Amino acid sequence: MLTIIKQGWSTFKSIFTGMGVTIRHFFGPSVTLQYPDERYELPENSRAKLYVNIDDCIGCNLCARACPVNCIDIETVPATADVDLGKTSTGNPKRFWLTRFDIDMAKCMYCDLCVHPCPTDCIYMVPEYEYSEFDRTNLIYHFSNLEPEKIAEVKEKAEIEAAEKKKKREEMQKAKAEAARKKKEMEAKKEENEKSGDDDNAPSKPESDGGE
Amino acid sequence: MIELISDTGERREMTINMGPQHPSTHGVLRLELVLDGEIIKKVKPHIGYLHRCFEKYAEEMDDYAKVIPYTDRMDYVSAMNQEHGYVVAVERMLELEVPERVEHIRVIVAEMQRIASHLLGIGAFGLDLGAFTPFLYLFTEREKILDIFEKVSGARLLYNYMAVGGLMRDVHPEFKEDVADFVKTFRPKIKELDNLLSYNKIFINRTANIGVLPVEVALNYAASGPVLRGSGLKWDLRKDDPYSIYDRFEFDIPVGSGEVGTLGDCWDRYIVRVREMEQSLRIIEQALESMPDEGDVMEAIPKRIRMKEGEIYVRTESPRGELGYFIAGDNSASPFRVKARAPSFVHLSMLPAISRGSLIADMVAIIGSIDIVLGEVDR
Amino acid sequence: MELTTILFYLFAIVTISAAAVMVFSKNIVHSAFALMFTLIGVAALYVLLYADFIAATQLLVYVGGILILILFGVMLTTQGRTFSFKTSTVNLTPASILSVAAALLLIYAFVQTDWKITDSGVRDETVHELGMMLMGEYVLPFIAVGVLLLIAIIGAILMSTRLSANNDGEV
Amino acid sequence: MNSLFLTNILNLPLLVHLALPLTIILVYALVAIWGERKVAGFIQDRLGPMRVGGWHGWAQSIADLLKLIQKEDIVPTNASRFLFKFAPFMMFAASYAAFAVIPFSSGYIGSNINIGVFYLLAVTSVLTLSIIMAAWASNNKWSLLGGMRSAAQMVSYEVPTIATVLTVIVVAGSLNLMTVTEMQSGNDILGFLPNWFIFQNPFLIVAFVIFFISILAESHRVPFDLPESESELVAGYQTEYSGMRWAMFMLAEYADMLLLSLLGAVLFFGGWNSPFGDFMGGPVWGFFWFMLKGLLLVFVMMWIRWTLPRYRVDQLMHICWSVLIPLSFINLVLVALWELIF
Repeated sequence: MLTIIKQGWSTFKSIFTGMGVTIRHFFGPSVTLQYPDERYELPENSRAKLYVNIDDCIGCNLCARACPVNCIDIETVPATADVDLGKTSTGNPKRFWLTRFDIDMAKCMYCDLCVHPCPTDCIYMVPEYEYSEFDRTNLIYHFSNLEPEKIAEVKEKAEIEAAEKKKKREEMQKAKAEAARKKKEMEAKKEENEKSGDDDNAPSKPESDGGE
Repeated sequence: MIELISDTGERREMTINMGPQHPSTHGVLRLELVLDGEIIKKVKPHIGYLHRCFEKYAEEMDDYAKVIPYTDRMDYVSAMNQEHGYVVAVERMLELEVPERVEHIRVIVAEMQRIASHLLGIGAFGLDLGAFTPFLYLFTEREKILDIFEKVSGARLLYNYMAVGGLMRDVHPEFKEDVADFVKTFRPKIKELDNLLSYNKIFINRTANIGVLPVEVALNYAASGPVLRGSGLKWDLRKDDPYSIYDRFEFDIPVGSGEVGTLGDCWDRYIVRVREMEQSLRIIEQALESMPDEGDVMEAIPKRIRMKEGEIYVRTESPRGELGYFIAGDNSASPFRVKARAPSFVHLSMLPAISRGSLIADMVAIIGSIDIVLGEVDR
Repeated sequence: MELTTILFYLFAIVTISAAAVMVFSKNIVHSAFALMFTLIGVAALYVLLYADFIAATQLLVYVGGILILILFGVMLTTQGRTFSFKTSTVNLTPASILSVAAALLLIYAFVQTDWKITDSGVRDETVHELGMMLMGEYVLPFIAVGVLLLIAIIGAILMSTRLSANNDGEV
Repeated sequence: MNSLFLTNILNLPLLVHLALPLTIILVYALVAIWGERKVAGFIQDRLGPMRVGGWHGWAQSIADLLKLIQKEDIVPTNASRFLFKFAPFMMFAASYAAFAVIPFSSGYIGSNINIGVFYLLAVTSVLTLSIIMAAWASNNKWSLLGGMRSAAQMVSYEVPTIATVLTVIVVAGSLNLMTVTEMQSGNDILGFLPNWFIFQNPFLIVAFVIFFISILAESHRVPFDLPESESELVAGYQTEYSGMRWAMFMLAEYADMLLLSLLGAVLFFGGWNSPFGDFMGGPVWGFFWFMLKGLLLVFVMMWIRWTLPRYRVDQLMHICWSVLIPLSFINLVLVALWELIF
């Protein structure tokens, strides 16, 4: 009987202590933030969204390689020799047309690993978090600022150049093969050998064959 | 008693599915319960709903550093501790010297993460027993920790803050004041929690003498962390197998004492967590004191990790227990094998042993008291 | 027609049809719930007879107590198979003979009784009278019934505790 | 005083009788659900609903109601259709029927019958049945477990409730709630305290504590909310319900809470009597005081709900059978002795 009374008393006491705590909170201030009206100020270095300063990008592909989830998709086209893409704000020369720089924020795991390897500090996280979409494909951000026509143009140009290079290389190889054959067939003739040596030097100045 | 019931063979059993979408299974755990009335005769956990191939991913990554964000996702409520374990393992394998400042920051954030994790564990435990309000009070405190972490690392949950040999970025200038402020405001909250929940008679009735885990059973199941300490064994890897700079700090290891019930019951496991938070505060205070103000946190980060052939097993004390990483290197930039020994998985395995013969309501209390995180169980 | 009469027929229909459902339903739980409607209907009829105390008692004891226990028992015995509460008809011949005999007896009694119609609105203090009668005139049988029930309760407790004590002993 | 149930019901304007308590309950339910969320919010350092309707989201419950009305009415495939659909309405009917004998003010009572309290307790026992009905008809194991718990709980806690009500009846000597209230008029105790039963007899304070614990259990409130304990049984007997039928359950539950709180107010706190004697008296003020007392008890229930964890089912039974019931019977004897002596 005594234990029951004791038990009951301690139960009531603990319940009232608890109720005392809650009633103090009842009259205390609330910690709620009325979200769309007031917003929580994210710290400067918050990692909420990836951003690429495309003007500074040199297309080195280091970020894409650092990404553990492969959410960065970069396609570059080497700039032809007749254009100068200039330099980034950090002084690195740009050598590629960035025909595609896509980041799939639906895939991104916000790990920050792509930020550190960047030689020009052009990819970084920004504290912006309200970018939800109804369609998942809208979460793929296209950072490349080239017009489609421009992309087609530079691609064509690069292709032509590449084709020419290839042709050159093939020619060169043909010439080499020819030379080798000739060398084999006519070992005595030394002038031929000298000519093939000339051909070897040709690729070092690719522009010379441009206007055919 | 269980054998008796099944021997009679007269009572019919009811098989019931608890989870994966049950309100109190802490994620996507599915329990197959065989009930006699409300008494549990058999319980069978089914796991794998949250399996994300952590170990396989780790092998596929072409860099040791790329594994770190995945370790975050194992136990997502104590990401800092998961990272800590992994980077310590890789550093030991590389025999890398880590700057003082880095070690101090690591310890501070890891202990704060421990507090945050315990806050969630305790809060959810109370929630399982029907106490909604303590849960939100504790979450308010946890939010403060997350705010500090956000300032430090830029993220609130999955930080990817620690790097092999250093940290991904330096802490913000007011870091020390922020942490000191938190420590100061948090102490009275523990007292309030004691008043509201820990020593509440109903809470004690619900948790004392429930899910008793004797220390031998705990050892046989390889339990660790608060679960083992709740059974009365003083075993803390921060003291018994020190890593990082834990050997420099003064702190106690709280153990369960059977204060209100049997040794090793749910309440003991619970109170061990509460007292551990106090000890973590002590460690944080000491670390704040001795933390050097200057120093580059990134200076020791190797440009490229090239592991020699060999293997290592490093265990650290995560909020849930012994978190071990077994790493095998094979002379390349990517790990040959990463195996994580997750405490939650181990603790879940002893669920059938300690919950037999209890009621459904006790089952909920037991799951809450062993504080599993399904991300870590399934990996 | 007076409202009271309409109500009477309404409740009579409810009572009889619920009773029919109770008897003819194959599902025990359905029968039990039909029994509930029957009992509530009967309680309403008591009210119409100015026996409000008995009506409330009917609700409290039969609906709130006994019926719940019946349902409890039914559900506990076949837990987990919520749709196996089927009944089957047995002993069809003797049962029908008996029920016809009972019906005849009831009809005979109904016809033979000299029904008196009392003035409504006179008997209002049923509780008071009831209490006086129980505590005065019928105090002995009242106490005897009380003692009997007490013995029954003690016996039930004794039986159940011995069972559980055995269970505990073997653990 | 007219005492007959029938004549009372049939002779007065029927619509008024039917509509008045219903209006009170509906308005109360809307306010109480909003209030519960606000109380929960403030206790938990939150704000609760803030958007709908402007000031502190007062229209939240109305918006919820509109939403619930539009929701699909789902009946599980293997459910017992008729019982499944019928149960929520029966539950509400039972708690609504009990309001008939509550004296809302000195000028209004649904039905002034002699066996008021007894009728109330009898009718509320049907609640249990409707819960079992819902639980069984859902064909869900969680529901069934919840239903069984609820039945056991309500049947058990009816005993201490009735026993404590009986103690008041012993003091009052009448089962009629109007008479009970009228007996508590005036401010005579110690010169200033109102003549409420709780002040009249020290043992009635004990009775009130037991009564309050019992009605917490009867109306399924924390720490006795086992039938619907969401962390164990998902939602107990309501698991399979959706839309308006679920809303009926909520309505019935809140009505039940108010009913039992009002009963407590009548039995222990003087019903519609003003605490200041004749000051602020009269039928309209009486209604105000009465609702105030009832709502205060409801607030305490909410306060307790957002403070405490819940008991386990066997502890619940233990509290009832080995603590509350013996205590309430002993208390009954003590109260009777006190009344005999003084």
